[in-house]
Amino acid sequence: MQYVTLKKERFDDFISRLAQDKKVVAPVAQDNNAYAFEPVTSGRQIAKDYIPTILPPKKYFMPQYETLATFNIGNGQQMEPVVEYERMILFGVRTCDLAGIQCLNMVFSERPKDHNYLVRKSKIIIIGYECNDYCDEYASCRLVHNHTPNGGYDLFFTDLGDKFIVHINTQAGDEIIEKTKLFEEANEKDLKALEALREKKRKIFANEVPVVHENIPQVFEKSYNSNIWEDLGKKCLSCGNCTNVCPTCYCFDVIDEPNLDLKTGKRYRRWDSCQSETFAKVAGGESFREERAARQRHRYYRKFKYPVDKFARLFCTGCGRCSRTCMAKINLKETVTALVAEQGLTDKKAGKE
Amino acid sequence: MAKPKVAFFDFACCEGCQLQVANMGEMLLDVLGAIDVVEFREVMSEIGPDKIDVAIVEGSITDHHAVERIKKIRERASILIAYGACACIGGVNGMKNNFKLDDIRKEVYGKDYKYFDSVETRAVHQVVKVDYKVNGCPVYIPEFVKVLKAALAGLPYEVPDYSVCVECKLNENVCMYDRGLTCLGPVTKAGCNSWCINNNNICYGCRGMVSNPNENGAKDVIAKYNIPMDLVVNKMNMYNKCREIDQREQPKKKH
Amino acid sequence: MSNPKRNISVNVEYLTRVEGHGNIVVDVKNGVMKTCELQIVESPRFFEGMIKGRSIFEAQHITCRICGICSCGHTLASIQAAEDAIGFKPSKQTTELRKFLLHMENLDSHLLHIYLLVAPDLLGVKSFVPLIDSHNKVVRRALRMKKACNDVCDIQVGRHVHPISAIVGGFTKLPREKDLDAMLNILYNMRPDMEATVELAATLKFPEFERDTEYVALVSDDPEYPMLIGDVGSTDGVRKNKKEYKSITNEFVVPHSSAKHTKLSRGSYAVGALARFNLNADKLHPKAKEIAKAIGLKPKCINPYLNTAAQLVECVHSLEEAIRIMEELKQSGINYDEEVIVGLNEKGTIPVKPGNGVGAVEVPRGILFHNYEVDEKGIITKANCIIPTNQNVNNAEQDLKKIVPEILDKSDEEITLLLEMLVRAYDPCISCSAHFLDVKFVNR
Amino acid sequence: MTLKRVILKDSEYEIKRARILRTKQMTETEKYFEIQLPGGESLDHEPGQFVEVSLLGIGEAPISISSSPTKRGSFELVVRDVGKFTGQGGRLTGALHKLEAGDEVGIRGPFGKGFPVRILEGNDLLFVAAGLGVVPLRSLINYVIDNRRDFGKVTILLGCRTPQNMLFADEVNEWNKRLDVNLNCTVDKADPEWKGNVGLITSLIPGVTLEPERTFGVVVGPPIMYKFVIKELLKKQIPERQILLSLERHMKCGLGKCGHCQINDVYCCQDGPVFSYDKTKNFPEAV
Ligand SMILES: Cc1cc2nc3c(=O)[nH]c(=O)nc-3n(C[C@H](O)[C@H](O)[C@H](O)COP(=O)(O)OP(=O)(O)OC[C@H]3O[C@@H](n4cnc5c(N)ncnc54)[C@H](O)[C@@H]3O)c2cc1C
Ligand code: SF4
Ligand code: SF4
Ligand code: SF4
Repeated sequence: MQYVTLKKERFDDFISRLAQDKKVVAPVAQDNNAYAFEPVTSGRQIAKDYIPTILPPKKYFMPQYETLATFNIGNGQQMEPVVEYERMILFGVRTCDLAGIQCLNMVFSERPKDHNYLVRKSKIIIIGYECNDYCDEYASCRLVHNHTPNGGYDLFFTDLGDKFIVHINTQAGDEIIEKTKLFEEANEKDLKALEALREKKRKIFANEVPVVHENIPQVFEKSYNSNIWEDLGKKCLSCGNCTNVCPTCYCFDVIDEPNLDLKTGKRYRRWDSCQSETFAKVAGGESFREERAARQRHRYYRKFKYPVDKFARLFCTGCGRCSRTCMAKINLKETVTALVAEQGLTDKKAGKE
Repeated sequence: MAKPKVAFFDFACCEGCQLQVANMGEMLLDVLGAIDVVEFREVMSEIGPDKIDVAIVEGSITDHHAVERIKKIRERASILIAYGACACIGGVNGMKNNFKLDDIRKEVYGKDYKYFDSVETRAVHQVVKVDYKVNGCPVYIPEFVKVLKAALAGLPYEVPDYSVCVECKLNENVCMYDRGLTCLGPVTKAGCNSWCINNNNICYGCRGMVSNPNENGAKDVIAKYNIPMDLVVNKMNMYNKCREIDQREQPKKKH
Repeated sequence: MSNPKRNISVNVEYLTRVEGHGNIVVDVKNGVMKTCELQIVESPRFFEGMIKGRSIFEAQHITCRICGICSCGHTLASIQAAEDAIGFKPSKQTTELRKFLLHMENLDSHLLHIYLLVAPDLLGVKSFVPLIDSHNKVVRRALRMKKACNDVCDIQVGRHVHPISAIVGGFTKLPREKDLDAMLNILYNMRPDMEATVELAATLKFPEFERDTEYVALVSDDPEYPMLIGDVGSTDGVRKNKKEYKSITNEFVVPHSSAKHTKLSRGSYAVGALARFNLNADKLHPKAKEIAKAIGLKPKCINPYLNTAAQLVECVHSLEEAIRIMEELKQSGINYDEEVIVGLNEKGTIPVKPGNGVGAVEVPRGILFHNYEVDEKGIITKANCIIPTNQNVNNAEQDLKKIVPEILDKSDEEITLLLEMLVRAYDPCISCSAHFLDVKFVNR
Repeated sequence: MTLKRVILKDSEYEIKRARILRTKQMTETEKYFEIQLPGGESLDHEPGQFVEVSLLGIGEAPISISSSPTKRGSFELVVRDVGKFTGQGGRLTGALHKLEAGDEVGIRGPFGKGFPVRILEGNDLLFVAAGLGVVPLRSLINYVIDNRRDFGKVTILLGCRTPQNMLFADEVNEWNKRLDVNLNCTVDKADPEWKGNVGLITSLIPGVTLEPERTFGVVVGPPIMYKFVIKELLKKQIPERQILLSLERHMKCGLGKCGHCQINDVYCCQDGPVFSYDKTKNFPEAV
């Protein structure tokens, strides 16, 4: 365990030094209390208090549009698989989003491996950032145990008031510390302060849905035919916002785009959404999730049930984005609360120490 | 291989979509390298041959003469591309269908109204068969190029059947609903890269509605945000009024 | 005249290289002109009817769809009428940005007209397509300049065809620092191309023909070449407030065609670049004045073919003025608090009241009027739009009537071409002409 | 600081340039292709697996391998032109139909879990195929015929819309002639020359005599058919575990990532397309 500290007044300097030789992206304020990861060159551009960004950092790990291969059919079916990447430092990743990246890592390193993802990931340095308090009422990170860091970063920043305490997790992280020369060793007091902060967080964060964490899979095992899905189906507009903003949604479509010469071109993938009607439609015209209700259920099951069976991990990070973005006000916390109640598994004390 | 003969035709419209072609800049020369433009009244004096490979048709069908003319064009062309909202979905011309024909003629032309021929506004596919559509008011040039390539390669092109919200989210716009405004993005076909919302306006639905919009859900949403329904209906009808003709006539048609 | 007893019949159906559909019908029997008409066959689109019952905040979105070529102009005329009706005063910043937009559109439209529509005539080809091979550099320059205007509009209002962010009250999106730089950069880079354009245009020969007529354009007392704000003035000495637009246009129906014509002090009047030049030449940017002098254009010029030359002068003016406005805005800094929220005024940020408003804006083809009557909810109860091409048709027809007897000695092809060129010189935008239709056509 | 694009050596998206050796228009909407990998390399597939067929600039689609692995040096596909068949779409399949011998296609794969031939050995087999279902099933049927000794009783039930729609009619005739194969066909709509059955494929099942505990029912066909055929097989007491299905789903990557082919928690492209009914009955989205 290695900790260093950075005085707040040096923060600006820190970011500009990083930006000197690498692209740095960090949350930048948009209007209406919305934030987005954007390239920055100084610390001043970075939002101070930010709720999860509109799109999660997955946009750097698996871009919305990503070239998989270029081709030239002038002389037969000739293709060249490619990977597009960018070296960058991702600053200010919240714990929920760190978990999201970890989920994607699992999916894409499972065989057959997705080398496009793995190459891109290897070029990105991740600097995490702790939430000292809830971002807003949509978050459910305590429920899924993501309110505190569980790895997945090179460096991790925690705000201690007048300074940051920084956990160095990797060699790459250490190199940044060495190179920027702005950090000091953390002392006993700093570590105590960090401990006190975490203690305080234990009081602030409590299961946002009154259910014991371990019981979540059980809730979903029994809820497949619940009427709650019908209710969601009536509301849902199938706009796809919930899947696009989700840090662990990774479905995609593969499309060929020839150039005007109709000989050369590229094959690329773009984010797709299980909420779209055509997503599961086959050539004969059948769609296997024709009802909006079935599509919404599928989305929830892909967060709370299927990945648990496959990866032993919940794929909801508790970031709250899907609820925040839904114009029909489909709310994840409310849905899960209702499912839990339906199964009689409500436990008001769950997650409250 | 001879370059395909392409002709542009226009019906009731603002011709802005044709202008979009000129707005391509030097990329236009690449496009012109792939096709042979044989007729384009707005910028050319030439009249094309009897048989053409691709007809690009702009505008909606709003009078008897136009009905005849579009039928002739269809006969001349192997491939017909409906170009722009007016041609694809009736567009703003469809608003005319909100009124009784005689009333609106009187409103604009007074006592002489009888001289002014007019029929219910129709999208091109509501009169003749359409092979490709380039939606939008105006068309989005990258999509036009895509459709042109598909037409030249003889491949089908499907207008995205997912909502504008998808692209809007990818652009990380702050959602208009978060600002308390109605936006037709959720029920409108994507493909414009959420053009209007990127510029802080709302989506007006110029690309036509997705094939199966959740209309009741949309109404609920609007009610939630306390937005007067008549304003929203007006907005829906701004481009999409001719959709009623599809709904009316679809059961009759085979396909 | 060598052949005074000639019969000619010119029937140019589908006048090409103009926006919209028009026909020229000329019938001369034994040297006597029987018919000489400019017919507009655009099918009526009923815009004024369609926007009845709609919110004043939607009007500009709909009426800009009257014409894709001058859709920024329609947007601004519509906004002006709407703001006039509800008594809203735009801020100085908004006004400057609107002027900037008008300049960009003026530039864009004139360039399109000069390069793609007029130049082929003067170079003796049927369209710009053959020029791609014979004058590749010129075509590339034209497309590059057109694209540059377009790119600036993209940055400022989202797009040139049907601008997105210009609405009643101001703009939904104001250019950021980097946007200002980007726009200025594009404009600076346009200067060399503009010089080349002027050089090229100076070599073009326009037909010689004159007819004295009345020219109408915005006028003002300040030193600025009026495009957005002013009274309506004429070379015959008329000056009226825009609210009196009906007594300026005096729309009337003529027996031989039901297309509504306009007149002011005499039989017809003209609007457009040449009209603006004739009334306000002394207010042009010095660089534009220089060009006018170099090509020998002086007010009052009464050769309608030279409307194209006046457009060229205006191109220089608009480019330089656009640069000036942008530089000033960059210097003073943009006040982002002025960004307005859209929606059908759902947030009620702009108070409405009943009223009657007029917008009068100089668009590329001349003065454009929008007039709305709105009720207490801001809903339009009556609308009227009078488009420049409307106002020019009568004048163009008078020109045709004068020129035909003067050119009877020429071949049919030459006559047809000269007549087409004459109409094209007005840069008619017939799709705008909400008030026109060839009646004979209907009864056929 | 900008996006770098480099060649990716171990990409799963790389295609092999394969050559079409032979084509045959089988029906108006189905075309047969015999395909060879570069240098005659073996595809090395299991019956029931599929390949991703590419035409660059047009797209990629999963197509079942119709030939048995016992056929060496080349493999066979049958492609239905979706555009012609349904009146919409058919980007890739339409383009494939335009190809002839000598043309190239891109191939990835084989993918998926095919029929568990090892487990089938020693058992009786009841094949049920409707429509295009005979295409993937043929890979197994021919495998079984080529290794006939290793299997018990073999019964084949085939169904199609009209006699003209019958795929591999010659081959079906050959199967029919064999003493060690029982074959029965039915059509939805007969013509005067048709001597076989008329009606749904389900109507053939009651007439089959079988020993359920040692019979595997192998079913492939259009989605709507499964429910009814399975019911009949269950009536015959065939254990759920011994009913095998091959499911078709929208599919893009073939790598278990893109999500399109997901049926509840399984990926059809990696965990399937062949499943046993005791598994799929727990997937409400399966049939
Ligand atoms: C495991 C498997 C094996 C198959 N085997 C065969 C075969 O042997 N022969 C054969 O002719 N067809 C087979 N198919 C179906 C074939 O993949 C589709 O017909 C093909 O993808 C349609 O592509 P397209 O470009 O022609 O149509 P498109 O123009 O892409 O689309 C037409 C319609 O097909 C749907 N669709 C798109 N992709 C797929 C897909 N991968 N699978 C199903 N529907 C899709 C679309 O939603 C659309 O509704 C198989 C499919 C699977 C999953
Ligand atoms: S399901 Fe919703 S709350 Fe959970 S990770 Fe995805 S977007 Fe966040
Ligand atoms: S602003 Fe409109 S298009 Fe964008 S996400 Fe919201 S509803 Fe959808
Ligand atoms: S955002 Fe909506 S109105 Fe704007 S271009 Fe796209 S579809 Fe049309």
